[in-house]
Amino acid sequence: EDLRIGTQFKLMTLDPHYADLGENNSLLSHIYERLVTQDAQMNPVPRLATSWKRLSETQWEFKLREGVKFHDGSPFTAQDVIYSIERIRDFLKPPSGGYQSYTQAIKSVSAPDPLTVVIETTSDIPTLPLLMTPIFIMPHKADGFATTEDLNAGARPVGTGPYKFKSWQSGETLNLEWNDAYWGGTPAWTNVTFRVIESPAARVAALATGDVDVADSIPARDVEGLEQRGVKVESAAAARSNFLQFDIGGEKPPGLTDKAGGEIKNPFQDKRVRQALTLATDRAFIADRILLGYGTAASQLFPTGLAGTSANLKVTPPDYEKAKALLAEAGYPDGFKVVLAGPAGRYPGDGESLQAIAQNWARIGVSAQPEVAPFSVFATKRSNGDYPVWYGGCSGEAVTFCLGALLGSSDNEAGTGSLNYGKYRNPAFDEMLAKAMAMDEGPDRNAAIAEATEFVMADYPMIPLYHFHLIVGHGEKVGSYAVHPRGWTTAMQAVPSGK
Amino acid sequence: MMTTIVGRLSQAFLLLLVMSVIGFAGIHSVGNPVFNIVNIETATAEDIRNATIALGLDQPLWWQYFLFMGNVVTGNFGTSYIYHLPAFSLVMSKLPATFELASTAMLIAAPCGTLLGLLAGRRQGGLLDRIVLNASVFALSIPSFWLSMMLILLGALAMGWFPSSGRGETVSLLGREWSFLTFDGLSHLALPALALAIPKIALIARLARAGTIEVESQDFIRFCRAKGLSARRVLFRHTLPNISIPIVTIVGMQFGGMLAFAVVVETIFAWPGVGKLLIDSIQLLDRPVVMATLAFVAVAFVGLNALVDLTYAALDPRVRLSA
Amino acid sequence: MKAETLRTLWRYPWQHRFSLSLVLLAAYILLALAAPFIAPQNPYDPLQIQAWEASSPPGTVSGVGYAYLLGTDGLGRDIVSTILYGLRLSLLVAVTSTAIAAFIGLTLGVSAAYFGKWADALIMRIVDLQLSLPTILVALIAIVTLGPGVDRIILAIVIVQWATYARLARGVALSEIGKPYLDAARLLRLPTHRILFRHLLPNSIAPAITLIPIELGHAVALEATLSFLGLGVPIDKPSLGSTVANGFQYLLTGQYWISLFPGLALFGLIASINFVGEDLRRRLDPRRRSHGA
Amino acid sequence: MAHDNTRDPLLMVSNLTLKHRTPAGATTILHDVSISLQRGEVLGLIGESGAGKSTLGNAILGLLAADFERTAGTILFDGKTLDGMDEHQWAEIRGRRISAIFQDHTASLDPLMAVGPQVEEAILANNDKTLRKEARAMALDLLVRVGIPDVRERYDNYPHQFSGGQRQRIVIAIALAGAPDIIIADEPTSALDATVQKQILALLRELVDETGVSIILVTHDMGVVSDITDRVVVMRHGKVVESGVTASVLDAPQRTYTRSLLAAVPRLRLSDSPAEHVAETDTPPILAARGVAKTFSSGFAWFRRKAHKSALRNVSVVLERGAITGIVGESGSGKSTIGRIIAGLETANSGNLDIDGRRFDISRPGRRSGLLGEVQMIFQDPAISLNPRMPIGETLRESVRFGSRQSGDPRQDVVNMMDRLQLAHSLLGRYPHQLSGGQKQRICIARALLAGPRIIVADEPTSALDVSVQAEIVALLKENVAERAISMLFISHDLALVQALCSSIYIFKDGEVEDAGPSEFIFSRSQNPYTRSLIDARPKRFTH
Ligand SMILES: Nc1ncnc2c1ncn2[C@@H]1O[C@H](COP(=O)(O)OP(=O)(O)OP(=O)(O)O)[C@@H](O)[C@H]1O
Ligand SMILES: Nc1ncnc2c1ncn2[C@@H]1O[C@H](COP(=O)(O)OP(=O)(O)OP(=O)(O)O)[C@@H](O)[C@H]1O
Ligand SMILES: [Mg+2]
Ligand SMILES: [Mg+2]
Repeated sequence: EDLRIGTQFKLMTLDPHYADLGENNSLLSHIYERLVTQDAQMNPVPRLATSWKRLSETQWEFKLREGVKFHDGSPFTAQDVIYSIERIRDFLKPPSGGYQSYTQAIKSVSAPDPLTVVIETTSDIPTLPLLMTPIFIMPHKADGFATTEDLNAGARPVGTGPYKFKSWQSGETLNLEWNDAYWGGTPAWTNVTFRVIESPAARVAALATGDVDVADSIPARDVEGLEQRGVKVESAAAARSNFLQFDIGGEKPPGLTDKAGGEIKNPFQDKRVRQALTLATDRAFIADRILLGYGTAASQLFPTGLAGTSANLKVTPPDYEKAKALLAEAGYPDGFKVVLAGPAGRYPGDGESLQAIAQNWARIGVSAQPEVAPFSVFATKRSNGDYPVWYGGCSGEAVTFCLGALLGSSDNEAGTGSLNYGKYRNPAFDEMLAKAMAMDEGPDRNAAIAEATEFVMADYPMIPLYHFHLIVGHGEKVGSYAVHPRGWTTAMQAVPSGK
Repeated sequence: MMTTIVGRLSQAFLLLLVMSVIGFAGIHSVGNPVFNIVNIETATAEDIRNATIALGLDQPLWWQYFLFMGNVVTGNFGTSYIYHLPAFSLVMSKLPATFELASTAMLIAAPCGTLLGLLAGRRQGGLLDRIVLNASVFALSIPSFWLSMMLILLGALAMGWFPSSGRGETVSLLGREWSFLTFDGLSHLALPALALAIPKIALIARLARAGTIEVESQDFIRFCRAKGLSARRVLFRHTLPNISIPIVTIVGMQFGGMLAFAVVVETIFAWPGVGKLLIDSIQLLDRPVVMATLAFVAVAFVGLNALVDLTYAALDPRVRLSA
Repeated sequence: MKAETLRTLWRYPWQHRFSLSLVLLAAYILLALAAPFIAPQNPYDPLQIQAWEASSPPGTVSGVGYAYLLGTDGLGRDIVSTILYGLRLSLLVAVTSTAIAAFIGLTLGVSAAYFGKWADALIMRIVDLQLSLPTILVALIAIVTLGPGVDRIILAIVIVQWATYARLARGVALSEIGKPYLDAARLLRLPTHRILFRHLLPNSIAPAITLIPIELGHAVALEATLSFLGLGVPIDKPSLGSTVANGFQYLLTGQYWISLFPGLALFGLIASINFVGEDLRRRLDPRRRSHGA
Repeated sequence: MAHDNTRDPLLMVSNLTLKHRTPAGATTILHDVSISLQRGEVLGLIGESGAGKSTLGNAILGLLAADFERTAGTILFDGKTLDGMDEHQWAEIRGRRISAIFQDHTASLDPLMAVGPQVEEAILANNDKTLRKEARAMALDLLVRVGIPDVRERYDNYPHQFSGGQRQRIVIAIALAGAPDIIIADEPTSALDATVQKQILALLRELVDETGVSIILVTHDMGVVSDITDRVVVMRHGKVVESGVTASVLDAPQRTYTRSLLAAVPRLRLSDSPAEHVAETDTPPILAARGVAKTFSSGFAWFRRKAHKSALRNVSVVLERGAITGIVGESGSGKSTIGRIIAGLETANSGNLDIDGRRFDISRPGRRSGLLGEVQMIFQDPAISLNPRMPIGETLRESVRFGSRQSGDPRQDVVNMMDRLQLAHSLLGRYPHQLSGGQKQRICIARALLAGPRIIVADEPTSALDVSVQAEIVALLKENVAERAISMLFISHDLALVQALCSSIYIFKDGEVEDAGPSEFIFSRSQNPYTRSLIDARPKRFTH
């Protein structure tokens, strides 16, 4: 049977290693497969690799699946893994971006036998399997690495995935047909058509009229109407969070004054101020009213329950009295004026949240001026340090990434602090996190991460706001659809209703 | 005549040059494209730096411009930061969709609008006039995203006559994919074309109506009546040419506008056109694509407006053209 | 303006059919001016907003006393108040920008036609340039380089809109240029501005006048679009246009009031401006009385 | 011609009263007007400018503006009323039963349609069985009959490419196209020189005799009235003052108004009695145009082949200081063209122009050569030379303010001028289209005079004026010339008027000066055959 999917993700390139964007990953995962993927709890699970084990501090061995064939009939071997990793590490030049960070630490890849790969890293990387989850395996070519241009120029992309490439139109459509020789059994759908429909309203309409069988990123407000029309809707909290970040490093950040407009010292350097603002932020309101319940109020960076999260962190209801008292204690009894910046319409509920927060903060005397800008303007200004407080988002293959990027001190070696625009520094936390990350996969490691999280959140370095839910709707043809917290939209997640 | 053409061409060339400076400096002033190229949520600082260097964005602006223009001279607008496709061919690949949508909309709007305007203006205050006036106010006051949604609600959701979005089946002609050649494609074309056409109908009808009222009161129209011409002939052979200069002007401009800026409709109907590409590229600061699109749009407008100017001279023998 | 014109304008509503649209427009302006005094809530003041009363349907009585006649939006702002306050901004932005754009456009358009040659070429190429520059880019550049602000939005809209008037007026003026009444004006060696503004312009702007109320509507929509992208008025001080644009998402949901009422208000505003514009056009046309069949 | 007045008239207007409504109130334009027209009869309609003659014509054709209201009266055509007809029925009447020649001939032609097709479509509209091909042949024929030169070449020219008189004849051709029963001819020959006028009148007469068409001929030219009409109706102030058989009205007018009207008719003196004369002086002429040549190129330069039309060939005109020099000649001979060149509104291909000792380069546009504004002009087509969107009052005040740049009270000057021109002050608030033909023409005269120029080119300034107003204007012009030292080029086809005003005269023919000399020489002694034919073509009655 044929499946038509309306997606907000526009496929921009056929090079699976070009840009690490959900857009590309989602659609290309039909054609290409990874050695390892993640389950709904974000734990690594086997795919093209059947098992892996750590040979030493810096050596990992992956056993490859037998009998896997590429769409062109050639067998899948260790050579292909080596080729793919080396292509990312050595061949692709920026701006093709994002993937290098996964291969950076890989010193060499070797193949003791055709179905075994040994990866040697420069340092001790306990989460190497996780680092393999974004990497698509391409068939190796004898005559050097394939260029992005070649791949885009219509040479059929060939992978091991359950669906074969038929045709595409950059940013418009992607047509796939099933790979009946798929190692994991015959795929459920004969033909799959992806149609890029970026406007949410149009996606909803297309789903409602039956123009498509599945549509992703359904706005929460449309769920009710869709259900009335007999469309089924599934959702899951995304492995990500949206939050407010403070400029903590700057002495006198722009956009921050006292009530009369006079200059003041950066109040966010005082933990009590940060705590007060956290206390004054009504996260439940945002989750319930702005996201209409399709959001979970956040107390940490990934939804509670996912690997590495803490069960002890709770979202407390706002306490304006206490917040006021804390502010006064910190020397701001009258509050202050601050610009509350954010991107316009990049995340569900971004602009509205800023306004709701401004309303909240007004009650403790902090007058916040929400200021939204197109994302590119926002991002540039944020990295220039033009904002005192801003709204941001983080996602990744594991919560450790976000912890390190957002709250870790800026450190290129460790790869932390890349999103720490506010220059928050907490050496104790840095150390705890580093320690936890050096541990092997497993409950201990997760507990250590949770502990580090609890520790750092007690310093109120940021205000986690919410984890929005990914909402997918589907018509009658589809019996069920498993929403993945990473936000991928694939035909593999859709189960035909007959089965 | 030769000098006129040469004059026009050199003016167009200058215009493109100015355009390129504005586009280049404009994009630069807005922000750093790198943040849109790498996944800002997962990229490291080094990723960002590498990408910046790789794109040459660390160079001084004038040098970047110089390099860019050097490439443009050889017909190369560069590679899209986002799509990693040659920018110019990316724009060209959107052209058929845009062109058929804009043309269909204009082919509906221009005759309908003119006809309605003529008939309404001929009997100012009459029933048809009042209907046209009120309906046009309605059509012009309603935001285009509302109108598009209404059309989807009505034509697709409630009635199920037309598909709600997309281009439908296409056929290859002259090496490009066209929808207007298949029935399925046409039915996909219907709603977006209507969404574009309705405000244009109203606009043109208003212009035509105002012109008709003005022209119909003139002596030569009275004389046409005295000559015994039928009402229809007066309307179409005398009134129409005399109101056509503003209409031609607007049709030209609106057509250009639809080619380049029909963003809302293209977005809501998921119609893969130039307008959407341009807006996206601007928002993503995909400079090569923005520049290539701007060049296309400028050429389109210069061409259309030159055509409109020629039409003036063909319509009105009193109009003299300067270069 | 000439006394005759003023008199006809003044006399019009009372002498002819009572002009509903004029009254409506006047009411809009009054409401906009009086917004701070009559609105039950100041929707721009976060302290007056009861967030927990967000998305209340019309008629809900607020915890602090007044009734939300038209309900509240997703953030708890009273729709009535939002409309009233938004009206002020929308009117300000739309009217100012349209007036400036029309003035500049018409002047440049007829000048181009009148002076011809290189002046025409120059002005018309600028028009071409302007027409091919996307609004968003113009707005982005204006707002990024000059900073946000209502005047910047007005500027952006003016930059976007003047070209249409210019081209339209030029086209008509071109065919007007050769007429003897202009020869007569030239013979009198009238100052150029007088020839342009008193002779050429009035005879070339009939189509453009039709355009003005339409462009006014566009200006409102444009401002809303810019706001939607974060390039317009601050999001917590929504204009009428941006209220509608934001509420648009709720159109298909049960919370129809968030978008519907502001939409109706906006529609009424644009419609009344259009009708008043139409009346004006008729008033100002000396030959307005059509010859009978 | 004898008429059987007992037969039912073809057209009968009885007790027609028309009001014009404005927000300020209603004015009566026609008051209790009754006329009747027999088959094959030519009815002259004469009277004061603004009397309501054109309005009456429009009323008959049902072409009045919507703000006119008929408060009383009936119009019967062929025994049936024309009231309450829809447009379809009117189309059956207009053109093929009753056709019209409008007074404002230029404004009557569609500026965007070539003239040939405009005639053609009238033929097609009114002759059901005619084919396109035949229509074209018929149109060509009609245009030849009304005396358009080079018809074949000019068939596809646009109205603005013709001279005033040619346009008028095109309008006449259109009116004849439907072979109607009645032609309402509103000043059909006002822009025509005597020979062409004679030709046109002969054509009309021929039609009357051959086809039995009836004509209502509105005119102020008493010569025409006496030559061609069977009966006349005299109108004034919207009322019929007098009516009767032409000869008896002209010979024995009953009413004072008619008498004064007839008395005011300028007569051409062919005797030697010298006209008053400006003394020949040795002062250099104020204006001298020498060797002027002008070629018009027509056709759309980009698409079509250019056609060249030579309008002036080596023309020289000299204007003495403080004198009125007449230019008379064939319609289409280049009179307006030389006037426009002198005023700086048109470029010449060659030739030069001296004004007051200063030389101007007339091959360049007036704006550049500085010529523009040195000379004021009274345009031939008053209907289109007034700004349609400017009230009359402002037009005139503007002229005072910017023309002479005197520091006086423009308002007072304007009011005085209105009085001199016998125009009601109430006209000041009106727009051009609300005036009668003669009123517009007088406004144009006023505009030129109020500008206080040194030189005026007057292009047929009195063609739409009745003789009594004309007499007043002549006096006014003379006065201005004398008092304010204005020099004037007076383009006219009215020989009597030219004789009364001008000290010297140029006779134009076919783009060249055919004859020239002092006034009395031209009228009395010139042996030039064309000059003689012009003079001879004058209707005899008012020639002495
Ligand atoms: N559209 C109009 N609105 C108001 N008044 C008008 C209009 N048309 C004509 N009039 C007035 O009606 C009167 C009669 O005008 P009409 O044109 O019939 O005069 P006429 O006898 O043809 O004069 P002329 O010989 O000057 O052409 C004039 O006083 C004129 O000012
Ligand atoms: N713009 C033009 N293009 C082409 N031919 C023209 C143009 N203007 C005038 N002509 C021609 O030039 C000749 C002279 O025209 P002009 O108007 O000077 O005649 P005129 O002597 O004033 O005639 P009339 O007495 O009929 O007004 C005519 O044959 C006319 O057709
Ligand atoms: Mg008249
Ligand atoms: Mg002439």
